[in-house]
Amino acid sequence: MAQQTRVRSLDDPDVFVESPATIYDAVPPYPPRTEREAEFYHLRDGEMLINLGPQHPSTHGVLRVVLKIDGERVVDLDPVIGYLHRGVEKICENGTWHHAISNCDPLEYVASMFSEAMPVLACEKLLDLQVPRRAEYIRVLAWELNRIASHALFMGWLSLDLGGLTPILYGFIERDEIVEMLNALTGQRVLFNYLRIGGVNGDLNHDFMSRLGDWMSHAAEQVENQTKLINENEIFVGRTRGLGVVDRATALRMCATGPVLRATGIPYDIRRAHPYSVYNELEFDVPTREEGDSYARYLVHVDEIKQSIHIIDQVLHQMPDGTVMAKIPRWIRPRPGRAWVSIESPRGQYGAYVMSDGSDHPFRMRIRDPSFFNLSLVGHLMPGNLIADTMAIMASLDPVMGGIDK
Amino acid sequence: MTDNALKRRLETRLAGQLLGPVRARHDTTEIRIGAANVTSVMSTLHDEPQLRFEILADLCGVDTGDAMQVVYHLWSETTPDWLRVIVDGLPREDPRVPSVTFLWKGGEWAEREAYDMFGIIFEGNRDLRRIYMPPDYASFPLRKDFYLADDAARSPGQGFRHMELTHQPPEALPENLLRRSKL
Amino acid sequence: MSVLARPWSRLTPAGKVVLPLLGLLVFLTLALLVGFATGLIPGLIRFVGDLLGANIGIVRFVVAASAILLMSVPTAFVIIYMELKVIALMNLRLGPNRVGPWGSLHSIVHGLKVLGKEDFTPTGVDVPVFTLAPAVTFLAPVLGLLVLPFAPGLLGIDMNLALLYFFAVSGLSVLGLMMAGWSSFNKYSLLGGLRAAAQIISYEIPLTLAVVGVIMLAGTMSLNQIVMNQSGSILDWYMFKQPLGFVIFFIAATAEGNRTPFDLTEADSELVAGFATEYSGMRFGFFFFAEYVGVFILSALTTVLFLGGWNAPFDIDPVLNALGIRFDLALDLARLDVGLLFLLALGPVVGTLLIALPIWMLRSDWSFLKSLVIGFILLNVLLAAAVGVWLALSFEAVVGLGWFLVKTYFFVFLFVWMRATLPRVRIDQLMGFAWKWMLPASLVNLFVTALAIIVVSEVR
Amino acid sequence: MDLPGKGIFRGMALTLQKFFEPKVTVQYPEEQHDGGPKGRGRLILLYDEYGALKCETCFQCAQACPIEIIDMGGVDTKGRYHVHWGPPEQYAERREDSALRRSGRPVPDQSFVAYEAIDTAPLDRILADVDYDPRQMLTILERTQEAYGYLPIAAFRHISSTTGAWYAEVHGIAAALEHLRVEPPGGHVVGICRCPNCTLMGGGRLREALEAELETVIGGTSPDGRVRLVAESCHGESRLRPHLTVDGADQDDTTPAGATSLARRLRGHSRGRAQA
Repeated sequence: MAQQTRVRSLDDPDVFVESPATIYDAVPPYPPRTEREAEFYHLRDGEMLINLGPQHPSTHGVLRVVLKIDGERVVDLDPVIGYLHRGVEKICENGTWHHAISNCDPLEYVASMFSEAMPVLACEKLLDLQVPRRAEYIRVLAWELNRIASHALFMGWLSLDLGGLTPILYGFIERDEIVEMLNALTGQRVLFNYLRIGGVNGDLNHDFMSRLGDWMSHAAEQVENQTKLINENEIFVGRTRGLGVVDRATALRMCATGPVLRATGIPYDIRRAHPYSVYNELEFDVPTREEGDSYARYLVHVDEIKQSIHIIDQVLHQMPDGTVMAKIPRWIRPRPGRAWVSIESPRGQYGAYVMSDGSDHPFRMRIRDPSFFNLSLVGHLMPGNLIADTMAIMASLDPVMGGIDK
Repeated sequence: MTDNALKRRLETRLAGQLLGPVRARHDTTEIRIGAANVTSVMSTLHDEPQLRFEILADLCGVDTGDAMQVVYHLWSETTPDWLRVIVDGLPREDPRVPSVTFLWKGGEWAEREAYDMFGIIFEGNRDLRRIYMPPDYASFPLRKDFYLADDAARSPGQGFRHMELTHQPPEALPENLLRRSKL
Repeated sequence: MSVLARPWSRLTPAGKVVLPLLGLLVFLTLALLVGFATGLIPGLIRFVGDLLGANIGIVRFVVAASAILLMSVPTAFVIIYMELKVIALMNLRLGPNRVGPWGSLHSIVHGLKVLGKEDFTPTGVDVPVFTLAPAVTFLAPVLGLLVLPFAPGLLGIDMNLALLYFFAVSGLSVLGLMMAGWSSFNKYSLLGGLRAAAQIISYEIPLTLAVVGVIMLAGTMSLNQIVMNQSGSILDWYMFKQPLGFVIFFIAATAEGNRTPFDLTEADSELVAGFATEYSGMRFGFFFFAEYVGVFILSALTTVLFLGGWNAPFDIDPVLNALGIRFDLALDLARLDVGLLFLLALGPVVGTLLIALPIWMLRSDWSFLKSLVIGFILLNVLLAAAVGVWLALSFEAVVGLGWFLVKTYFFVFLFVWMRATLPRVRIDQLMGFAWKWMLPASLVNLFVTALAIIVVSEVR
Repeated sequence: MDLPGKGIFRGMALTLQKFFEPKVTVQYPEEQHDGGPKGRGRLILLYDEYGALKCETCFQCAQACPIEIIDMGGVDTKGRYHVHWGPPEQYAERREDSALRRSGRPVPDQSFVAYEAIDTAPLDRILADVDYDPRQMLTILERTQEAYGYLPIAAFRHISSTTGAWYAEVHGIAAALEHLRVEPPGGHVVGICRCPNCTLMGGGRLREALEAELETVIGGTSPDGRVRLVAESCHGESRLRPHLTVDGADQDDTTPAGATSLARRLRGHSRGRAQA
């Protein structure tokens, strides 16, 4: 059992050293590098480490969490990310502005209409470009549809991680309808690649509109079904109410955004806090809850779906005529400068900080992913809870590893 | 479009700590400070009742080719503008900045990311280790003197493919390939 | 050798099968003739018959045990198929639909697949314990089947202490789960095993206490006797005399069988697969079978204790008498004498033709052979149905078994339905529910039952 | 204050209701998913009406591809060099080869042969009649053959690009069915029957002789294009000799020697002349 491992020395990459750690331990085979790591890997009596992931049914992608547990109770934890890291910021620096759109697409693979918007909006801001109003409305339509698709999946995932089999499938039925609709609009089901610098790729078509009309006629009913199935279920409520409570100050201190922040009562929604596109012409509420627990986060998602349906209704009534692409140069070279754009994705604030040096490549493209900041909350929410609750908390934060690992 | 009142407030309140004039473009107000003033400026921005920048929207590192920067984006309900704080002029050899984790604990991971990608040391961060790259990785990928994967072995940190060290072309030196910002 | 090998290799594949069989037939015929001629075979039969008759208890036990062991696997197959299909239908999916009609042979394919998988033993496990655990887990519910009364007269052993035996044996399953959890050398398995211990032991108490009410009413622990006590009208079922006990028993049985919402031991979203994480191949299959046989026996026990076992909910004879329908189907085939031979020889042919001809005439584009095949299949179906009806009307046990299975599978369906709908509870909620609610409730039930018995007897 | 367990029972009622509702599963291999009007699932190269590739191998798409998924090869505009974009160890050419092989055509260099252009008006009429439905491929091909006398390669291209059926599929159907021909019809049609009856009466030897003399196989045309050998059916008429027709007329002399001289006659001794 005491098979020792040989690891590369941290000081000299050519030297291999025998590590006291065995292959069965979660303890890293090198001395601790920071204060926090030393504290975490120092085990007291009765504590043990357990690897949750990277291949675990409910870690939402390849996330590894090292749990320090005492019996069933989680004492401390250390999330390890980076398994999906592909260096998208560096890739964007080496491609043109158009390349960045499809490179940013798979960041948030559950709702990629938002992540692909980042380079588009940033470049438009650098170019001081006026996007046609019809294009703006189509964008809002696509965003809100995608938000519903993402939220439908969230509701399913949360109950799947709590052991319920059925809601995830109902969620997927709902999502599939929307995804098919967007497929008719954009030509892809998951990574849409639809937004363009200066507009969108293609106007609304008949197929999309007929599917949308079909869906709108029973969208509210689908939400109602989900509500019936799980919202008041005593087991579900018992599992999530009072679990993973965040208060306002902590949420602000932890840079949480999106439904996580709104579940604590702070109505911070970029669509209202800092309106972009045509959101200031549309009427909708920012749903909030006061409790800040997993159940509140769930209910915020449910309410947001209703608000999104309301927004889509307005967009369809107010859709102006016109073109869907602005006139843009074939070869985009923005003036040197910096821009910060930010939109409200289903998980919170998606942001991009871009720098241009006047060439056709971005000089620096920084993507601010909401899941990245939201996920760092787990270190504060989990200690003291049971192992079973780690799933409920993690699912209620709704992380998407593609965006976290970039 | 930009918020002039905010500009005036910042100028009066932070006078002496700014490296240049308060600038504004689009919907963003921008200030530049030195590394020494980060703690006091950030505390002021966070705590001052007229400012109350409670939300740290983003924290990232930048390599301009000449110097390192750390860029913060803040949001407050007192102004319609975003506030961008640039910590400018960090030396490329040994960039060090005070951490803002005492105000925003959630900045911890963002600081780890900036350390991982640029090698910027955030003093006061308790957990400053690599976050994306493996722990025995030796270079900083987003620096401008780091090349693409094929060139990784030629990076100053010697990359991750030891065998490729033998095929190093003599002209591929970092200073020859450095792309510098024209900002 | 080539003298034999060459003709053999020239045979067609069918010939290679038929020829040895033909040889075997000839040999057996000769052997039987010789045996009967010398009186050897009748003597052997008489001897074996005497031997078995002298040890009828042992024979009964062996037959019952093997029958139950053989029965457990098809039962598990049926319930696995039911679980797949019912959950799929509730999820708006189609579920298994490729193998067999409506995918009904799917679980058999599952079983074969499990048999064909590599039996993997990871490094670091405690090999003897690791190997034994699935067998222990599987045998615990199977042994419980031994005392279940399926129908009047159809039960393994009519034990005086059947209930006690039942709880003792099914309590063994926790041992198997703990063995699996501990020996797997995996922290998830260990947690799963410990959860299993805590959960099953906690729920044994309300489970047993809920049954004590029934025992007090019935005055016996023999399951057969308990069922007989419930014969009569539907109101004699203990479900109506012990409603609280029934609910407690059902909830505790859910936990005892590790079913959703109490399937914490193998909680797939938390502990990957709990105690079964490190198992593969047939060993994993044993855990699987154990779970589904467990579901069956818990449903069956619920039926026996509270729903009157094999008793029909209503008596059909008075209705039939009132309608003037009388069945007298006591067939005496021996009376037909030589006619029986003709019936056996010609019956199938004539029956097939009788069914096939109208089909052929109606669907003239079909070949006659096709009509014949369909006619033969239909004839078999009709005959089977006729035999079934005859059995049901002639033997009380068949009707009883039918009612028993209907009730049992209703509970199986309920278990599956709950699995399709409900999320899982947390371990502390589970334990809290057991000790804070179930235990007091079952004690109250016990107290009220005892009081009622005394009051009723005093009043009388 | 709700009753305890109310939420659970509502959920159970919902699942029981769904138990009886129609299902949403799409049974994939039987029910194909429609990609939609803008589907970007599969990259295809476009052909013009002359059957030539519209791709000029300029590599602009491969250079612009942000995720560098396109690797491509081809011949330069002068037709001299093979050019290639993408990692050298990948098998762009081999992939193209196998596509050709699957389409039933000989592999080397045939892909660069320019096909005869055709007047697509009759073909367009046929396609419009069947509403560009690729499932009616057999009808399309048969009527095309009626219109043109044979199936030109350019017609395959046109059918493939308008109906959306794969080129290999169209070509494969045409190649698999014996009554469809891709070559222009020859001068004479020699038909022999292959039923057991005729074969017993010496049809096999007859066929061997004809194939040897015409230098082709059943379904093909002789190299000079004058005689086409096809399979015919004797329709079960019982004769004491194999069934052999020339241009529809029944022949009496069905010995192999007679068939050889018949074939020579039909080809006008072109083989002998070519040798001389």
